[in-house]
Amino acid sequence: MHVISALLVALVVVGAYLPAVAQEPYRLGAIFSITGPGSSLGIPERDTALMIEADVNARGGIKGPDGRLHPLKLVIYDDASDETKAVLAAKKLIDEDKVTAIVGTTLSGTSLAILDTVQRAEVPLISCAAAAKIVEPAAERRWVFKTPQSDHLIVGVLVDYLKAKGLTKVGWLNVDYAFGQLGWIEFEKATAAAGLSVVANEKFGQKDVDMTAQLTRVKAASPQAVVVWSIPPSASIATKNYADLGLRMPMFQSHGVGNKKYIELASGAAEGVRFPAGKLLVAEQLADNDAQKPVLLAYARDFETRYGPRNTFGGHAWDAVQLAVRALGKAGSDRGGVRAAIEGTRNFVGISGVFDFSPSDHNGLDRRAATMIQIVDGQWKLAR
Amino acid sequence: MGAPERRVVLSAVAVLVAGAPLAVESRYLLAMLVFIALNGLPAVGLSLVMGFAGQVSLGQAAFFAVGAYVSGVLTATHGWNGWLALLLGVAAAAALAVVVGLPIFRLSGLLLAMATLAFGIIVYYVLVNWSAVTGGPSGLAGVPPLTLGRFRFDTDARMFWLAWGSLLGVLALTGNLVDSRIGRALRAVHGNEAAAAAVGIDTARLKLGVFVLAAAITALAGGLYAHYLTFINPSPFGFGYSVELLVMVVLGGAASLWGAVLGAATVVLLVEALRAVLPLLTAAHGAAEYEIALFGLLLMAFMLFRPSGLAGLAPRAS
Amino acid sequence: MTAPPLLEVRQLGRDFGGLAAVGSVDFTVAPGRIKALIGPNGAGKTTILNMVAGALPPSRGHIVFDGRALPGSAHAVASRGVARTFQLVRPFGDMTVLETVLVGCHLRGRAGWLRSALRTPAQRREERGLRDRALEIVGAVGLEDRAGANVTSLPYGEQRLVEVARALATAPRLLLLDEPGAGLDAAEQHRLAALVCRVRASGVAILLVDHHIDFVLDVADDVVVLCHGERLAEGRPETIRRDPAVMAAYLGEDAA
Amino acid sequence: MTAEQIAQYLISGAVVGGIYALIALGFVIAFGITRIVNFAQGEFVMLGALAMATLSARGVRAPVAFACSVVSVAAFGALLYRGALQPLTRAPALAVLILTIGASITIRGVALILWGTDPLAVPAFAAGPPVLVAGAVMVRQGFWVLGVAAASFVALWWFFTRTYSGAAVQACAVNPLAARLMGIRVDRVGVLAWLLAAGLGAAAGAVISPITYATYDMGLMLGLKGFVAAVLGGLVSPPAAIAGGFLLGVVESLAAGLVSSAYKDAVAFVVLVLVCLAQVLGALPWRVVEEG
Repeated sequence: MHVISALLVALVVVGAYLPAVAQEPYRLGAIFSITGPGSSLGIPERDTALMIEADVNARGGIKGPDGRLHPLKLVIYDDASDETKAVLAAKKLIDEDKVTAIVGTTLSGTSLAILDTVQRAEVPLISCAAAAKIVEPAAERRWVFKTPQSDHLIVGVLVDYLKAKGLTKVGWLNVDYAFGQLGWIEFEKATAAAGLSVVANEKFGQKDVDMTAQLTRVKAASPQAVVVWSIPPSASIATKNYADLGLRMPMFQSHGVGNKKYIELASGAAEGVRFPAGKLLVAEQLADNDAQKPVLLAYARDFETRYGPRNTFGGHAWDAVQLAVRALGKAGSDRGGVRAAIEGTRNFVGISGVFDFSPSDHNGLDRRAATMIQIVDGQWKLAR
Repeated sequence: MGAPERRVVLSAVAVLVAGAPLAVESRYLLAMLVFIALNGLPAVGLSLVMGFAGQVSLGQAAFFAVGAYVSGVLTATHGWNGWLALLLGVAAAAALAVVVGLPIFRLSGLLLAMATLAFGIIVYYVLVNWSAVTGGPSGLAGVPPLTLGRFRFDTDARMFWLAWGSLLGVLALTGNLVDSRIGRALRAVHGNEAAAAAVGIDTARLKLGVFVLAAAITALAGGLYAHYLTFINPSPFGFGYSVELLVMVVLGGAASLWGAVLGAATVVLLVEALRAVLPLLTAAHGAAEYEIALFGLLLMAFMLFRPSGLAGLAPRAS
Repeated sequence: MTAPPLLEVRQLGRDFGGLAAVGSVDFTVAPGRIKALIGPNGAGKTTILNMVAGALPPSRGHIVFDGRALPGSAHAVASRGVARTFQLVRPFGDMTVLETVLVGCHLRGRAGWLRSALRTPAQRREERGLRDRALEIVGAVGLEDRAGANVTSLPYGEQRLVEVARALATAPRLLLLDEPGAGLDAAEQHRLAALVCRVRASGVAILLVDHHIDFVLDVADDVVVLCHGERLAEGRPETIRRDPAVMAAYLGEDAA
Repeated sequence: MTAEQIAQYLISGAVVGGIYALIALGFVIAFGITRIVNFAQGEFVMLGALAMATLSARGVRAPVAFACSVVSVAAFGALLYRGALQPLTRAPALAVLILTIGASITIRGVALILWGTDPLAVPAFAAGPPVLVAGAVMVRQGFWVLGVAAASFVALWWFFTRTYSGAAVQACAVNPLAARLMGIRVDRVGVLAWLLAAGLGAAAGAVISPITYATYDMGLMLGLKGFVAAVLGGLVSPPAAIAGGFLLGVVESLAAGLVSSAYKDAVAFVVLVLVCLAQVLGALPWRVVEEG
């Protein structure tokens, strides 16, 4: 065999068998998109997971069903927002690192790609991606859960708000990425049910530099409000074009803009924009009797002291890792037991909302999980 | 290496392939080997186009997508028999290659490369926007595994046999082709097109033939990928994958079938080796940050210092 | 002994941007005879040969081969039984002498992509047949001990012989030789002349284009002399050798 | 379909078209002289934008930051040609094409390591609200884009027609061998050509970055669009490449506005295939020059 190929094979073998650590700790796998298009979501998720691992181990680890403390060993892989790499990472976690459960992935595409692998290997997966298809139909998703609010739930909060404000003629734009397309499917259903009419429906590319053409067509349909379903940077470009074109009607965005990057890139154009999202961004303004407030404030404080401005995607990872830690506490390193423990979780107060899992609902959230937020002077405020 | 040596190597590898899944239980290593085969197939196809027809195709990923989506849609949405869908996917890619190849293959060099690039990107946009059929950007789930009676190709070991079986079959067939009258004619066309025409070889038809054959082989890999992953979406089939295939062929050495497989293995192993080794060297968990730069440097280095690629190290590659 | 002509060329002409490289030329070539086209450089000899070989579309005139017009593409002309060599040797890159001649036998084979890929028994038999035929031709041109050598590593004279062998491999009825003598020393020219005569004896019609007077005149059966794209004279080699007009055109005034 | 809408599509199309024109001009100059289609031309645009973002983040004023970005990336382009591409002048064109693909990936990879994946905001050259032009809205930065484009075209026209080295460069484009015989150092002219090509790319990147932000992977698509514009212009004549750039920008914008925005990006590639087909059928009034 040639020298180069022999060297490469050796490299892999070494790499694969490195982490032969003592069996004692509870092993939790994690797959996030630290690079590639999903990195603005994946990096805060990874940071949150590392934060929880440090806190848990600082307290001596997880008290298992055997009463003894087990350190938490978190094995994190980057899927680079790529389906093939996600599948390889999942199989490596299951077979090489022998993890009890897996947290992640960041994007819907990669989560759907590893469904078959985790279900067949019977390893519980708590996804941080939003697509409803990840946990539906429940009968075929025994081993799969997800923490982000499903699109129909988020869209429901938005449509209720639009209806309450009497904004019945609405224009719509979405990025031609999975996130945008799924938003449109739910929005079309919710507006039909609520009696709102969608007078314009436009698409734009994830890397588009200019959306004036699409926005001009939306302006021509003279809607009372415009909804843009995307993530930065395209969401910010659309927001700037919107202001440049002098469109006066109120602009609404998706929960995809739940981070400071969106506001910074829109350079002032984001003023007054409203969007549905988890309560994390407005934790301080919540009513004191809101069960989530203390949890939100604690997480926001921990995250912002170590990494920077809070972000809803980090929140999804917080819920997922905490759910896994609780389940490990109940069932130890038995994969079936951990699955049952997660599915049995009731009234778990998390960042994305209050979770009530059941065999037929592996998302466990309801409309209370999201609220309308408005950007005022570059800050997030509860929308009136 | 000449024909007899190739047949010996082929049968030796076949024995290895038969035994491997029994020796290796780790699904991760098996999955990596399956992906090597699924990348090896299009790499062999592209190696034929580059090595024999002497043309660069920057749109090979499109044929991979055609294979994957025809198989995926027919089985997941319409419940067809997997093998029939696989066959139809290969036929569809071949037909598309004829329709696209006929005008394009009268171009040469730069413009041909750019025309295949444009074709690849157009197919990508169709996958993203034709959501009624392809499921659009959020993709298509629930592609059933292939079955032979009660035997289901649903584990990594069984997929390993199917993927490597297909690769070895294609290597045997293309190996025979390379050593035959057609193979000689192809090498003649690549060597000196005017002289080839003067001995009665229809050079345009032959070059098109190689393009169509490469498309068919690539679509076969696409179909197997769909059944293996059980979920397909457009993002892995963009322009980036066409370039990755190009890197595999250049690394392996164009016009060398085994070189192409070696190139595919190197690329897949390099990514995983980077993932395993890199976190130890730097704090960054993101191995992929270094992967893009590494591939670029590899491609430049091989083009500058070793144009005949890794296989060039072997005795005169057939 | 005038056998019916195999190749008929009538009012053949070709312009390159206004300049008539070949004005209007008529000639015929009969089986088993060598027709030579001679003339100073730029007389249009190679242009005529390329037009007959289908490599260059004529501006006017007709080329009739075995009673039917020749098609416009090189490979179609070759498959009608017209083979050619090139003025400058054109090897197939890194191929051996045997492989090059084997490619010459391409038209003799029937195995297509499928049968070649499956290596069917019929295909294997055909391959053995082609290989034997190629070895036979390599022997005929006297290169049997060079069969395994890479063509580009051979001395120029032998590369010329490989070109002729490759053309003969297509079993042509008409052989077009484009300045075969160019760049050969006396011994190599003599060896080539003997080969060409043997090919003529086998009944193949030969159109020989060259500007080496002595090489042509002692091999050709009839000669057409071209000058500035027009026919200057035609006849037996002996009469042409003494024709003052030819001498003037060729060797300048004082030679007459 | 009101007049304002058409005007809006034309205006935004012209602004993006100006960017494509600058990039296309870079392609034509590099190809014209060194017969290399530079697949990494788009990466020069990205480097220009990222350099602009980094410098303006450090408080450097826009004009100074712009000049530094253009000069540094231009030097990098010349270095890339001198180091990696010139040794390969006799290699087949496809080997050189693959080498430029390798260069493009390497530059993008290194940019990812240095600048990370997040888009970087760049302040506009001149503050102030957008301006109404014939009923359509134009961002102030749009004027800068057209201004920089026009200035570059005039400067290059003056250089090629009014200076000795400009004539030398043109001579190399027409017939490198003859130029060499006249004592013109053809290889030095090649380096100059790539300096200009990289500079033009960087200028496009720097001036568009306030509109599109700067990210490590913005170069590919912009580079491909620039190439399509250059091919529209026949890959040889600079004025035709500029026209090709504006034409492509407007066609894209109109297609997105009038037909469907979903296929906005695909338009450029359909145009490229059509140009290639026309080339095959000989229907092109001008031949797209093949490699040397």
